[in-house]
Amino acid sequence: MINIDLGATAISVLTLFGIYALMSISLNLEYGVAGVPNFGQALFVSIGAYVAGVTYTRLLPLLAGMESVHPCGPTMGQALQLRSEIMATQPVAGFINLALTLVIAAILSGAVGFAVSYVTLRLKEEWFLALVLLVGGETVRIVVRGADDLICSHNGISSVAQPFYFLDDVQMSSILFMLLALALALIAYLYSQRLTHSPYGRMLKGLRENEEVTRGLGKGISLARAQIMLIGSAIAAIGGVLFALNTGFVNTNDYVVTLTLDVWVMVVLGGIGNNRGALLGAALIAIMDRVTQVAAIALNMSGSPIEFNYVRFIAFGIILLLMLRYRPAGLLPESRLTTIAHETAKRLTPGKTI
Amino acid sequence: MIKKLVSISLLLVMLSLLGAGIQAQDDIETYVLGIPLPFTGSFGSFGQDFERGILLAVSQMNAELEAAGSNIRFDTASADTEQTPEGAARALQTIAQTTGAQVVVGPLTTDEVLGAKQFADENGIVIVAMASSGPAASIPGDNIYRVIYPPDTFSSKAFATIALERGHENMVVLHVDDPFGNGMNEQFIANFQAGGGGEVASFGYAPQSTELSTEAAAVSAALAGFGDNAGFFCVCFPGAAQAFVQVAQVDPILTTVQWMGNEAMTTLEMLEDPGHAQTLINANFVTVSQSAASTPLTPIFNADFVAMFDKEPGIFTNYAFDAANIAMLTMLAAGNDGAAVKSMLPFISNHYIGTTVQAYLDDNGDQAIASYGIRKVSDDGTAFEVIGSYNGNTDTITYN
Amino acid sequence: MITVDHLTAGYGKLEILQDLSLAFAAEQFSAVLGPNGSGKSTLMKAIMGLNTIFSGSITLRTRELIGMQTEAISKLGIAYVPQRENIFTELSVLENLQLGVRILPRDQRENALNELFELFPILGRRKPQKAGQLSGGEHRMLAIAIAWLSRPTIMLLDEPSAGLAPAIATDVFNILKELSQQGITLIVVEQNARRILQHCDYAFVLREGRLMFDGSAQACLEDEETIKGYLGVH
Amino acid sequence: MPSSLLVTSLVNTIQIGSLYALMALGLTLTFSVIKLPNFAHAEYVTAGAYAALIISLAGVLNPLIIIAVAFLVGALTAVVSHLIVFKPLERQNVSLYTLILASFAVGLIIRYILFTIADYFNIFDLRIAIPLQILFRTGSLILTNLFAWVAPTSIVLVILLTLLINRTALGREMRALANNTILARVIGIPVERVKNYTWLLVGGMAGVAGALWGLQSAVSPLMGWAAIISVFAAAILGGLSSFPGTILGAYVVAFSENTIMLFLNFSYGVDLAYKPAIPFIIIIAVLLIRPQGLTQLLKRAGELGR
Repeated sequence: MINIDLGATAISVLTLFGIYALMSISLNLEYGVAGVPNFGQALFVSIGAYVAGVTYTRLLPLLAGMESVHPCGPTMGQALQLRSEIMATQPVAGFINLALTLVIAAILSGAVGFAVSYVTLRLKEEWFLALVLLVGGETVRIVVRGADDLICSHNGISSVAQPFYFLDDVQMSSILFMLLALALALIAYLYSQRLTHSPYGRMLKGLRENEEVTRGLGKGISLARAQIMLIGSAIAAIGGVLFALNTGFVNTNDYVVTLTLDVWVMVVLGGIGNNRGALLGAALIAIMDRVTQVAAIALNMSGSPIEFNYVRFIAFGIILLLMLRYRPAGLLPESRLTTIAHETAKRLTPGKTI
Repeated sequence: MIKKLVSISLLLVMLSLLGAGIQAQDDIETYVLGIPLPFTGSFGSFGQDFERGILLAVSQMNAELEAAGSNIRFDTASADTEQTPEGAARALQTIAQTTGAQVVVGPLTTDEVLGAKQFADENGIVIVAMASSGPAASIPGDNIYRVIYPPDTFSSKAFATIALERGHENMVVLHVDDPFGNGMNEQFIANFQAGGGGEVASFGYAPQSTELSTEAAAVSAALAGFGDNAGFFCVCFPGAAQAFVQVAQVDPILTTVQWMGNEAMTTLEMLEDPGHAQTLINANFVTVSQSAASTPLTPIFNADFVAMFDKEPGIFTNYAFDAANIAMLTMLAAGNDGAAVKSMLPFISNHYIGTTVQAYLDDNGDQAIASYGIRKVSDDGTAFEVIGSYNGNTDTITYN
Repeated sequence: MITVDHLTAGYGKLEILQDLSLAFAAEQFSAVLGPNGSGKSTLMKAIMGLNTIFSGSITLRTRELIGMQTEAISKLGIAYVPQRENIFTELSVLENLQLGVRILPRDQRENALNELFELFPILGRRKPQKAGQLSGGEHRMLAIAIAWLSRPTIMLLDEPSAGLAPAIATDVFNILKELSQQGITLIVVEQNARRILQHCDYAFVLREGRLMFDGSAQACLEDEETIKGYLGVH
Repeated sequence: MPSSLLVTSLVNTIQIGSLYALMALGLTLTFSVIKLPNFAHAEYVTAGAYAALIISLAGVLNPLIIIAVAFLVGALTAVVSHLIVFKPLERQNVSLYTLILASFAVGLIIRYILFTIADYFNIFDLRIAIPLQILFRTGSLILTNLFAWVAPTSIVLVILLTLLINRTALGREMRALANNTILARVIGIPVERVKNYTWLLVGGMAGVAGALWGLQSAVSPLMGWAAIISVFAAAILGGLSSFPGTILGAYVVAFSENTIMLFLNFSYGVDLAYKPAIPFIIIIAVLLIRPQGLTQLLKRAGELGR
């Protein structure tokens, strides 16, 4: 019997949209603006999640004076109880925890992104970076999976509760968390809009169109790209923190290639190079996920013999292919290159019939 | 503009789906049982099979309710966890927000159970998990009940006892490198050595492995290194187990030692290849499995399952069947209300006897009765047959 | 023979040739001249269907070429020697040549190759070598040879003498003359205007994608304004 | 590390390496001729394996027929995915990343179609059960008829493919297309036809690899997907362009996953579960340090040999 709770559904879908939006805005900056093919999105998201896994289980108890906190060991229950008490009685402590988590995640992931962008310079072909990042993400995952203490290896770490969890009213706490996700996504969106439309963003976009020029220009460009990677990775990690808080559980099995692909699909669906497109893509994926799940439930209940859960993936693949074929620029195509970018590209290729 | 687009499309979709829901008759009250399981991914076939077990339980229950003139009926809503923790959370959210389900049977693995935990706890939804046995989810006071399948602390002890009884001085363990495999391995080693056993060499294999020749070579070499009186214990999922036996059946060492294996290895597919079956017979392969502990209801369940789905139930399918029955009985008593179900479920469960054993829950909401069957391959190599039982609560083995 | 009519073409979103109209006559040796970026190479690629056409038409006799696949255009008897990347560097010289004759009927291939080695004796000696290891001059000969082997009626050559030592460039021009005498319609893009104008029959001068001059080679040579203004002094 | 283990692991290296070579050559061919890093390649392997499994369950146990059917089904899957998806996209001049994404989507679709089939017939984790015979036995070394099917079949196919590429007109045209696509079009090579043949070969070889994989292991909808990174590592060791380099790369990957992994396990206690990380590390190291792969190395060895 289908009986949809519209309010709760809207809250969950919008929360998911906010989290996805952070990821897609990040990738759009990296690939859409700077042309860096980041197929390691799951890696940067996971950095945020792992940081949340660590800080949310250790920070407050340590600050409160617990001598050693080992979340995978016997003192875990004690630490978590202490944390919960602090959060419930002193809301400020919860926010400090959240703020610190976001900052640490952003810095750590940004640093990795900055370093990675320099790897490009060493690669023979640009698309190799895609492969290095794809594979690098999996390697990190395997290493974290084997690391005993960080997030309790393959067991994962639970009770990474979202920051408003301790309010008595569940609905209120989930609304607040949704607002937090949307607010952070909005900030990221406004910031990346400003960045994209700055002369600097336009230059990068212009250069993205012409690879030979980019190579010729050397250092200045690689620094600019590295900066975009830093910002993009930081935003992805913030998305990762929220992703972890939303589930309340951090486990390496969530940060697999599929997550990266989902983010790519968001950007491609929305429109590469267009921040509004990234938002639209995130919204579509968040909605599509829910709609297909609901459709599967409805079909199942109506006694349909088809295994819709397989069909769901086949349909997803077909929709993606149709988009790539018939709307290759996405639903909201990037506006034509601005004059400045065009001029830059022209000026840099004097007399050359590209 | 985007926001508008989002909210409008959301609304449209919801409204159109709402239409489908208004067909329920007024005098009949329907309770929805959620089924969040991995239908895709490498455990997809398990998920499908479990779902069938639950559907069987629901259809039987509805028939009984109708016959008794009750106005309550059960319906199911399944969603795919995609075999990830976050996917499990999303599946649970969807089920709860789409159907108002207060109780779900599933998810499958401990990862997924923990992924769904926060949403369940916050929203008062009761998770009745049938096969998760990892210690990480043994948490008192939460909304997770792991009925039927006891934590691996018991079965690992059984395996250790058998190994010691067989006179193994040393053991080699091959285990899947996930919470289940690692947990089983660690507890097995502790129990084996506490009982006077010697050294144990363990090898983990990556969960996605489809080919285990490297692992088989390592196991064989380690066994050779231990010399006589060493035994082998495989904690493997069916696909990997097939791949392993395929290589091991011609290995000069592995074909001369005695084997034990976890429950997932005792699927009928394992015996489809006569060479594999013979290998397991020669190796004196035994398993300690909850599913073998049958009650008079077990054969009835098997027959009903075949009648409904025209295929044999899988190795764990009756756990799902029992878990679904416990969930439904509790809902009949407590109503369609998460909080009431949560408080009442241990009581109902403690008074339930199904196709496996009684489901008596401990303080963590986990199955506390550990009554296993010990099984081996029948002499003709076509089936697994029960040769004894293990009582985990008294730590005693009885052979037939 | 080839008529270009109101052609606007370029790359991606970039328009390089602007509303260009001109015609190459049959069995004539035509040169296309102009400064860097004037659209000479773009014109050749447009004929071969290798870039973006925004509007206009290109016809071979009466046949419309726009919209045809490059492979099909080459089957009509048009051979094109790009300025760079005009041989298969990873294949042997012989294999390069075998690819050149593949379009001919089976029984004529052997003959064509033998004839070729008379025209380009040096390539005969380099047969087993990897084409990427050839010297600049040999490389250019091979590129022309591959195109010639398909027995084309029209050959498009993009800067065949660029970057070669003067003596070798002379060899190249001699070969062009030889090809022209065989009755092949030649369309050659050249930087070295004075030099080519001594060999060719007809000249077109492009600048910024537009036609600035067309007339006989003689007329072009005498037109000092064109020479100085558009071609630079050589 | 015990010497018997060394021998076993080397036999495994030959066996697995030959299978990797079959798959990786196809990947290299797709990349150089079609210019596509095709992540759907994994699914041609799985499709071939399921075709083989289904006919073996239907009672056909002659390995030659099984292999032929797997070839056909793999080839069909590849050609269809080319005609329906990749060819139209190439026509539109989309970016490389769009093509990569499309190849993931194609992989997803084929994978879940196979899931649907496997679920319908309930054929998960089954082996292609041709009866096993022991052919040769000495000490710890045992060679079975499966080894005799898997390794030689792969090696023969690899040799045939190499001959086809180096000695035939079609092979010459494929290499021409790989070397310089524009010139190939310009001199009138029927590019589309050559591409169709390339896809046919690539898919067929992958399908056969799947069938052989299913002979010695178990068939599941995820088997190809699980092996794809190792296969990519092999192709990347070949610089994604050299056939001898790719074959060597396949054996290097198999050697690392078997012999080196076991050595690390026995000598330094590195858990076998880290095995999937080996191809990852190879890929990252090669791309960062020696993007040309083993090609230069092979060339130098060739020059020394002269």
